[in-house]
Amino acid sequence: MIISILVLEGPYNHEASDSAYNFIQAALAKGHAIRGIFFYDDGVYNVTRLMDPPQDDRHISRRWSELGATGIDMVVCIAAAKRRGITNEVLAPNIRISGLGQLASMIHESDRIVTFGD
Amino acid sequence: MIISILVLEGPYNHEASDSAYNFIQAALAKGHAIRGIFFYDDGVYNVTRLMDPPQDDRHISRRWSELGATGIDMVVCIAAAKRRGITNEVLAPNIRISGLGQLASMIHESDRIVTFGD
Amino acid sequence: MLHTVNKSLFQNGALENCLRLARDGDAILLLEDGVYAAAAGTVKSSLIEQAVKRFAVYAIEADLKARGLGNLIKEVRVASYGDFVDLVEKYPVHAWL
Amino acid sequence: MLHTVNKSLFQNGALENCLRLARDGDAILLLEDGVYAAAAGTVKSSLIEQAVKRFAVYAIEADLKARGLGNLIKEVRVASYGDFVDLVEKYPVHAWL
Amino acid sequence: MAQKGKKVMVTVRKPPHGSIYVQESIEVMFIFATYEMDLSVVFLDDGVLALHPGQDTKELGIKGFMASLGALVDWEVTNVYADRQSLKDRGIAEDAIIAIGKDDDSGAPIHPRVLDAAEIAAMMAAQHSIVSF
Amino acid sequence: MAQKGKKVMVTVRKPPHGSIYVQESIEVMFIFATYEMDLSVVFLDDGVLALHPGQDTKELGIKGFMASLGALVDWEVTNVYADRQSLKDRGIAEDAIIAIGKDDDSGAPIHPRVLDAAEIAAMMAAQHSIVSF
Repeated sequence: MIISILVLEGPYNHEASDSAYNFIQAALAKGHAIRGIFFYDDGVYNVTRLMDPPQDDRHISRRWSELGATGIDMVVCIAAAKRRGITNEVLAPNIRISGLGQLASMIHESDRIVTFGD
Repeated sequence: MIISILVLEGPYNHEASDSAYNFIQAALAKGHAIRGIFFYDDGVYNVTRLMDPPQDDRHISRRWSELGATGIDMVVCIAAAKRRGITNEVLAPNIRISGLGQLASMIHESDRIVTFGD
Repeated sequence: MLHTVNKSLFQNGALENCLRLARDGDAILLLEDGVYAAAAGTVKSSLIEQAVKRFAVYAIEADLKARGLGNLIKEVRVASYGDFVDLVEKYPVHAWL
Repeated sequence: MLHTVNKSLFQNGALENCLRLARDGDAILLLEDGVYAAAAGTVKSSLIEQAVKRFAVYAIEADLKARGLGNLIKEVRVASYGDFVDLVEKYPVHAWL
Repeated sequence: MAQKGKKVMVTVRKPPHGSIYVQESIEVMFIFATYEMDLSVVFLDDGVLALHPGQDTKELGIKGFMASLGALVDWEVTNVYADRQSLKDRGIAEDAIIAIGKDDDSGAPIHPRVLDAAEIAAMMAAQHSIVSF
Repeated sequence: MAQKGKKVMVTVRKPPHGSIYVQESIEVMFIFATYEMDLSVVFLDDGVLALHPGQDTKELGIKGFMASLGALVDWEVTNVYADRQSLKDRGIAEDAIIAIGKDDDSGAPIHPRVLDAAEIAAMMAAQHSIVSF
C-alpha cells in the first residue's frame, strides 16, 4: 500500500511527531511505500535544523531529514511556515517548502492518508 | 501594580499570544508596570524574527519587539527554546534568551503573574 | 481568587474542573474559546447559570464578538481587557489551561 | 472505517464524539493520551466497555506502557504500530483530533 | 485523469478563533477544490461554531477568516455540511448559520446543508481519504 | 531577603506524555526550588496521571521525565500534593502513586500528599502567585 502522512503539531510539545514517526517505521518495515510526509499547522516546526534537544533525547528534525534522505518526499506548507518563521534559512536537509497542492498530490497518489495532530 | 506575564503557546496557532498582548496593552493604559514577559513551552516560537504573516494580519514577533523597545524585559526560556530551534540566530530585537530563573525573578518582583496558554 | 477559563466547555472539562475548586466569592473570567460558556440556550448553559449564584462571572467582550455571541446568560458580566486588568489587581489568578 | 482517538477522555470529548458517529463494524484505535480510555476501573470505563460490543477497539502498546496502564478493559486489543499499519491497510482513517 | 473524482473529505471539529485550525483548514479546502477531487467538507462538534452568525474578530486585533468562509462557494467548495446535533447542542438555529456564498443567478445566499449524524457517518464511510482539523 | 517565603504554586492539570507540559512544568519546579520561595506543587485533574505507577516511555522512543519526577525531593521540591477526587476518577489507588524521593534517614519512599478539593482550594487561595500547566 502507498501511504501519505499529515503532521499537524510541532516537535516535543505534542506526541504527534513521535506517533507519526513510529507509524512510518512500522509501515516501512512491513514493505509499504511512503509517498510523502506533509507538515502543516504547527507541524511546520518539525523541520528546523536549529533544534538542539538534550543529548539523551531524540532529535526530531534529524530523524525527518534521515527519512528524507531515503527518498521520501518531505514537504512543509509554505503559507503555514511563513507566518511561523520557518524559512529556507533554517530548513533541515532533505525537506522542501512548497504549497498545499503537494498535499493534494500526495492524496491523489496514495491509498491512504493518516493524520497526526492534537 | 507590577505585573509579569507567562506565555505558553506559539503565535497564530493559539489565541494565547493575542490575549496576552491585549491584556498588556490594557494594563499599560491603566498605568500599571509590566516587569517582564516570559516565553515558555511553545511560547518560545513567539520571538522568531523570521515570521512573515500576510500583510493584512498582525505581525506577532514585531509587536513583542516593540514592547521590548519600551524597556519591558522580554525573556525566552533557553531550555524550551533549544529543543524547538529558537536560537540567537533567529531572535527578534529587544528580546533575550535566558533561564527559568528569570521567571522566578519576575515573580519575586511582581504583584501578580498572569499565565496565557492552551 | 480569579479563575480564568479559555477552553470550549463543549469539548473540554476545564470549566467544570474550575467550578469544582472555586470558592464562594471567587471571580471567574471566561476568555478565548472559554466564552462559549456564557451563551444562553446551549446544552451546557446550566453550568454558568448555576455558577453565577456563587461567583462573579465575566466574559471578554472582544472574544464574545469574535464568536458572534450576543444572547448571553444574563448574570454574566461583559468585560473589556481593562476590566480583566482590574480583576487581576483585585485577586491573584489561576489559569485553568 | 478506522477511527483514531488521541485525547484523554477525562478532559476532552473526542472519544464520545467519535462513538456518536462510528458505525457497527468500525474499528477504533486509541493512541497517545487516548489510551486512558482503555483502563479498567475509572469513572469513564463504561464508554469503552459499551463500545467493545459494537466496535473492534485497539490501544497502542507503547502508549499504554508509557502511561503505566496494565489493568485494561478486557476486550480491548493491545496493538503494536505494525498492527496500526495493518488497520490502516484494511480501513480508511478518520482522526478525531 | 485516473484520479478524477477521488472522494476526499475535510472535517472541521475545532472551535474558531481560539486556535488557527479552522482558518488553516479553509486554506486546505480552497486548494483541494482546484484539484481533481470530489471534495466534501463537514463541520461537526465544535467545528459548527465556525458557522455561528455575527462573528467579528476586529476587536481581537486579528484578521480572522470570516471573509474566506463566506466565499467557499466562489472557490468551488460547494459540498459543505453541518451536523444537526452539534448545532442544536450549541444553541445555533439551523436557519441562522452563515452563508458560504451566493447563487450566481438569483443572488440568494447558499448555506451549508444540515445533516443528521447517520448521514454524515455514511458519507465519511464512502471517502477515499479524510483530512481532519 | 525581602521576598523570602513568597508563596508560589505550580499546578499540573495536563496528562503526561501526549504533550510536554508536565515535563516542562517539572523543569520549572526544579528552578523555583532554588529560589527563595515557599513552593507548593499540586497535581490535579489529568495532572494526577503523571503519578500513575509503572510508567515507561522507552518503547515510545522518548526520554520522558519519570526520573525527574522521582527525584523532586532531591531538588528540594517537597510540598507536593495530589487531588483525591482526580485520583479516584482515574482509578488510581492513593497508596499506589509514585514516590517523588526517599527519606534521607530511613530511606523510606516519599509520596505526594493526597488532599481533598477543599484543602487544595484553600491552599490556592493563600498563594501570592500560581503558574499553571
